[in-house]
Amino acid sequence: MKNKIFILTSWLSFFTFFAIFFAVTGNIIFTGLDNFSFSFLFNTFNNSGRDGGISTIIISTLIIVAFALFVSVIISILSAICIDYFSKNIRITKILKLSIDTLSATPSIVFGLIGNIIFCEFLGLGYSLISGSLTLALMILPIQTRIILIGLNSVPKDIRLGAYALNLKPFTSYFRIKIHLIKKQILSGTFMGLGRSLAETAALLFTSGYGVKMPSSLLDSGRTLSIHIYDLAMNVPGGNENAYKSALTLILLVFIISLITATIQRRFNLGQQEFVWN
Amino acid sequence: MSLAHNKTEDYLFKGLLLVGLLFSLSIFVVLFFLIRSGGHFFISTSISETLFFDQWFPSEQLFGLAPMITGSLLVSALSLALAGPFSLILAFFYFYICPLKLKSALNIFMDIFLSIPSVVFGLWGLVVVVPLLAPLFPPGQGLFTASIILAMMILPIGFKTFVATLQTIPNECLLAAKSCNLSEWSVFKDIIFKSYKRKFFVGFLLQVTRAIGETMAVLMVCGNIIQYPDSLFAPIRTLTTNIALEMSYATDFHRTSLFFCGLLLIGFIFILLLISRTDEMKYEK
Amino acid sequence: MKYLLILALITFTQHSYAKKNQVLLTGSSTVAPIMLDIASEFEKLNPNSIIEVQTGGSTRGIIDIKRGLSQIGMISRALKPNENYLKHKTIAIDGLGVILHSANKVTKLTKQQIKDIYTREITNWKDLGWIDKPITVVHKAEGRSTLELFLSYLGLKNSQIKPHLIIGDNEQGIKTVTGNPYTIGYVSIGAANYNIKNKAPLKLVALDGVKANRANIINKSYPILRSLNLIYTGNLAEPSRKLLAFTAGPEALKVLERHYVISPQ
Amino acid sequence: MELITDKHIKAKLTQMEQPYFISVKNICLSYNNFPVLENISFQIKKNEITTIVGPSGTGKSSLLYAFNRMTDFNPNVQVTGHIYCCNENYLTTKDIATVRSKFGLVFQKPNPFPVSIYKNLDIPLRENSKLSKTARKEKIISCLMSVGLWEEVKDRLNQPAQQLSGGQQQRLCIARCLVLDPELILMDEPTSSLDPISEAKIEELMVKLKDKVTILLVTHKMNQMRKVSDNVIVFWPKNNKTEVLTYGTVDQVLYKKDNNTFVSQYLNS
Repeated sequence: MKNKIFILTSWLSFFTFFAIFFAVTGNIIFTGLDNFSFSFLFNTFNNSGRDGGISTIIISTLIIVAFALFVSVIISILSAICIDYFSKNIRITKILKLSIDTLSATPSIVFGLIGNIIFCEFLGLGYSLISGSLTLALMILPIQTRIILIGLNSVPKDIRLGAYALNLKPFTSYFRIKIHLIKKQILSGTFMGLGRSLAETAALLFTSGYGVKMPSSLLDSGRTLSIHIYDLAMNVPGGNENAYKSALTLILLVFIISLITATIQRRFNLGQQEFVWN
Repeated sequence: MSLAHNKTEDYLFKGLLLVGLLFSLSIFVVLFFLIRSGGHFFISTSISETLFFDQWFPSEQLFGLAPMITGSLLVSALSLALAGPFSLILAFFYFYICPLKLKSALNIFMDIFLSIPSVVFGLWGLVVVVPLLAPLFPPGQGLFTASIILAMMILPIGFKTFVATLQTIPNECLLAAKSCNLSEWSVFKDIIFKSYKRKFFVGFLLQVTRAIGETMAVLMVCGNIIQYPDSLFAPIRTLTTNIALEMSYATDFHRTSLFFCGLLLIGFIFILLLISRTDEMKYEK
Repeated sequence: MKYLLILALITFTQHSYAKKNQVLLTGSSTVAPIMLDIASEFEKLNPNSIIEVQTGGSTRGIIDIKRGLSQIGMISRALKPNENYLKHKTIAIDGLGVILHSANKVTKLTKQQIKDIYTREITNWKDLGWIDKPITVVHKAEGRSTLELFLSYLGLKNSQIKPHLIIGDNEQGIKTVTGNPYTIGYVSIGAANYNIKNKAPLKLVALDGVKANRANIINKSYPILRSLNLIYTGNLAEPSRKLLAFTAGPEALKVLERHYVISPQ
Repeated sequence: MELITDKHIKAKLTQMEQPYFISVKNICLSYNNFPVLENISFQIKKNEITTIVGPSGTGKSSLLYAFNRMTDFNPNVQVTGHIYCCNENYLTTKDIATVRSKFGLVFQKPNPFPVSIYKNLDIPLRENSKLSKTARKEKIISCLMSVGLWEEVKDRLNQPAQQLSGGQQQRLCIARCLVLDPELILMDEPTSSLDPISEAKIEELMVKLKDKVTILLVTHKMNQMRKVSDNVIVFWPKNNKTEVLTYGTVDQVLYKKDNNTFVSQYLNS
């Protein structure tokens, strides 16, 4: 009998999630779709965003997010390996894990301040795509490290012992053996990083700035989709309509990317296996 | 393998390890810069005066943070209470009960939910939820609305981490459970929850820290009043919304006090981690 | 370590940072959208100049000018006495309007009534001639120029005001008021007029009998006015001076029109 | 369309082959419609150890999983046919609970639950039977004794099962099946991942359990088959489909005259 209630509640949670999901995205899709023309995606920005297009903004978003992911994937793998490598020494792991967790918990507004100070002023990059993406990389680094660490810890004991038995150098044991085992975690970590960076507003406001022109280099200021939505919704009177349209484009963007990753997962069967009995 | 090849790999690994180490300690770089800009706030005002004082009027040199600290704590605690168990059950449903076709759909929708900007959540809250709640519980914006919106935002993070933890369960163990004809409830309660309790802690931890750190969405629906909330629906202000609201207009001393808020937030989370760290360490020994 | 990092970053960014004809403006988020449009008009006329506009608030505008990070600063208030070493040029004038929900029957408020509402002497709409419902007072966050203007108009200190809700930017205020019919708030008249034109359930209230429309702002009879200023230090490079002159030009007037603010002439 | 309905077959079966406990009739198993087994039929006697031998890839384990209805979770496996036990076709009945409690399954790799030793047995018992706490405790102790684990674990019952050795873990899994008092235990190469000493213990345990429960074993180890089993079923691939070459008691099959060379070589290896 308890089992029936449990199954019922889990199905219930499934449907409530979809209810919430369609409440929020439905609102965006519904208001965003009326007289949504594809020219909106391609022509450029004018009249402070009220009736122009968002082509330059989409491009600077993709540049910032791609660069941030690129940087953070490499560094998160390295720091996950570093934590795993020192797992024998309890004290070091404790400090490292503590610092990673605190970094992952730092609020995005504080990252905005810090990014502004470190990248814009201290390193002299000013309001630019690169300082925005580096701040983003710093933000999504801990989440990815954490998930890759879960992967590394779940490497079966016998593979770990096998590597020691063969007296493999740490480089080979990590970069030639274990890395293949954690491909799934790397992918899901990257995807969470992607999701988080596309959704980020507070941090980028103070670092990648407000620029609307087509960025000619990484040192130009560029505005991401979420900042554009923030500015239109909160700052520009009458910007509501375009804010919803940009939110709709953002959701379409993410939908396409998640479809691509789903197919990648299925093709390289990185996805978690079902209970295949043999 | 030639010896030379071996040597370069060692140095390469040491170098990469150093990079990994540096970046996992990057929190200290963040702290250094925060203290550099927010540090001397301490020298001029005593700690007790700021932490336990409830008047915040920077133009009149009053910097009481106590109501905001309670605001931050209450919002994140309430949103965790709402989203934590919900995402755990949803993750288990996705992992064990959900038919195959629905699984990829749920995953894709969760990814989309994860990447909706917090502004959109705030906007949706402000335009849809607040007018609904306003007649029932004036003024509509407050602790409760902020917790609902926050709970929705931290749901996918919990879901993803719990699924990642569940995926580390060896496949044979679940096959064995099925072959002994265990019901889903006993699999969840006896096998997964009992033995993986510590591991789920990471998911809850990520959720609550994200809730503490959220700014934009909370800014729009929490009413931003500096007070101890007297009811579940009273407006409150959290530390992060305080920074966001006043950062762009803060002059020098006010600005350092906002940096101090940032420091306080990190200190908060540090203590939270220390408490959780002690029992996680016990588990690992 | 620092130089190593910059070297690594610069290698694949061929763009040199300090361009000669680049003008950087930073400052108030209310002035930024207007300057963005004026900048794009300016760039259409002289293509080889590049104008960068960043927000961050009036204070950031002043800090960047002092530190020489930006060429021109944007502030949405008059200069304070201790800032008189900076030169300023008023590009627009914008009033501050008290807004109510359109369903609200109250049409005009005296200064004393607003003062009592904001200090919670009056707490119910029936005292102002409407139905018996509690008033929800919407107030702005500390440090905003609209807040300072409003306080100076009412002659109150911020600690005396007891609001129900505090908001950041104008649009958030407008959405809060349109969301709850029993609220009262204040935003810039330009923002309010734009939303009213787009059929938002909003209305502007006459202050002491003076209606909040263009005529009263032009003849300065409207009680709460504020000037949107561009501030700069003495020595200005050639493109910045051209941009400053351009802000008074005909194209700039059309932009001000679109933003529902009034040009200073 | 099946002309002979289930009822006919069942009636014919019951009066003819009473001693046969389980009769398997023309099982067809295909792995995402690539046929592996083609109408396999054989009988299993009660309280005896029947072993299925044959080269790998002939679908022995797949059949074993089909018994315990584990194939339901794998959409790309299709199983048709009849497995008759006490006049009920266990392959298609809706009541999976009785099928699973009647047919216990022991996997190749020991897989105890990641909980304490006592809990490993207590959880399935509490789930499938209405016994009280004390009754369950007695049953668990009796099962642990019957698998010969009781002396070794009686003072550390609450410690996690992972700390047991490979052999002990496998015996715990067998005890876990026994606790539901099944009628048939399916063993899929139970000793392939164990050291020789625990393998011998497991084989000895199988013989001991014969009087309580029937065992269907799949193995590659021929000496294990000779030592333990009563009758043998040989699966042999014929033009990429598997068919039952011979089945009968061990001595019948081993010393049959007309075995072709490969089969006898394989059996006597």
